[in-house]
Amino acid sequence: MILSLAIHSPPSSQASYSAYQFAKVALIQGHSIYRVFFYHNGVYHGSDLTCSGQDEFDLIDAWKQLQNEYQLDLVACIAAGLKRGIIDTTEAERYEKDHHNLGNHFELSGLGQLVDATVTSERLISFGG
Amino acid sequence: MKHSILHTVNQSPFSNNTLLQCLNTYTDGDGILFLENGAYAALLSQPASHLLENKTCYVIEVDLHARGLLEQELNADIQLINYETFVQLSTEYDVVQSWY
Amino acid sequence: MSNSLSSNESNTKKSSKKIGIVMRHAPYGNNLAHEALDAALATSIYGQELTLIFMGDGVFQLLHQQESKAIHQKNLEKQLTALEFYDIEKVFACKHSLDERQLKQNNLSINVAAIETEELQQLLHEQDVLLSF
Amino acid sequence: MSFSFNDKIIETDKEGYLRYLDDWSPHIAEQLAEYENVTLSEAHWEIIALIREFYATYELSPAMRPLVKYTATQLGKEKGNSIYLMQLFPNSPAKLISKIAGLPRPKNCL
Repeated sequence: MILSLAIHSPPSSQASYSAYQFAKVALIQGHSIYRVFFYHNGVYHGSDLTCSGQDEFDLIDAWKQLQNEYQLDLVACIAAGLKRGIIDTTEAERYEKDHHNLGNHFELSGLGQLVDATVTSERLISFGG
Repeated sequence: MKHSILHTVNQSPFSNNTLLQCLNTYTDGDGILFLENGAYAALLSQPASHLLENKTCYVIEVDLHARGLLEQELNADIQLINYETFVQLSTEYDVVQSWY
Repeated sequence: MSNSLSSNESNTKKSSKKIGIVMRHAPYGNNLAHEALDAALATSIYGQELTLIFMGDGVFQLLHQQESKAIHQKNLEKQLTALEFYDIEKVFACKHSLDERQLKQNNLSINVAAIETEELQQLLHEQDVLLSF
Repeated sequence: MSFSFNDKIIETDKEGYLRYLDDWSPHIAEQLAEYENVTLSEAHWEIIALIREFYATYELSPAMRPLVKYTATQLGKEKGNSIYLMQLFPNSPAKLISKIAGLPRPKNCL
């Protein structure tokens, strides 16, 4: 089945861990994931600057690996990202910022991508909190 | 056309009425899946416990376990499941609504 | 903006899904309500059939006389009154949630249909997909 | 970028949107329009006033569809259509009008 996820929670929330587990298990079961859309505080997943303790689960890294393996489309909402300091080189230039932090595994795009995922997928599952 | 809904609830029923809102929209054929802090809903002592009777309910077992709840008195009507079953359920029900 | 869906495209294909957006959180404490509205506006701009459902503390978003300038936030009430220009006409509120909070129709800024629990159940179960906020 | 007007420095971002919305005045609008190769006629001003009114009322920079619909309700169908707006403000009318009318840059999302 074609699935998409909308993640509204930050990486520090267990809801984000649940979302990751859901995605991983779904892929292993042979479902396809059309897109994972990070919105609201979910956009914090896009920061390449998070550091987990050596003895802690690294959720961002786990998403990266999952993306490598399955070529996932990980999209963070551009407006929600800008508001929270998650920006790529293009936006850094546009807003004249000296730094940018979006990880390579992510893409910033508009809410049209969420609408598209909603319409294209057979199931859309939201994770928030 | 009536669809079946898998409701996911990740809030403790002791701290707010998220579960009650969910129950208000539940109809026959739906399912409720408790996860994260929603796992506390599996306790027999939770205020809405009696409202889960005759409803199809699931809880993520590792979330119960993590919170030390497996040794507590649990609502026997709630099925303990893993993430595999979570994924499977979300494809079996027509729509997923997340209560957070 | 790089995207695979232009508004023209969406009008011609993939247009048959009933999308429900469920708003359950009070405004201003965080910006979930504002961002949920943005998602609703986008859904409509891309030509999708949309139903907005306010319930729980989400019905507080509908209150009139919001004056958010003093806390330096955009006024959600004003934004909601623009829904008609975004062709969003199916707007519902859970009557039980309104009653619980002792809110009356004339306390609300926009014209919503307050629906009883049974209708609410029916409405939710009619949607092909639900976006949960 | 910046330009000076009446001894005041007016700053814009790289895409020509006003950095400080309070700087806006009709004279500034003329300058902004000139940068976009648009010469403002009365027909342009009518739409500029309209979009500023929309923003004041709804605190949203409208995308094309709501802008067309709002124009139609306020000025009638003859003007409330995308062809009319495109003729006045070519290519991407909603963005261009927002820029000249001193509204915030429309969210990239919409």
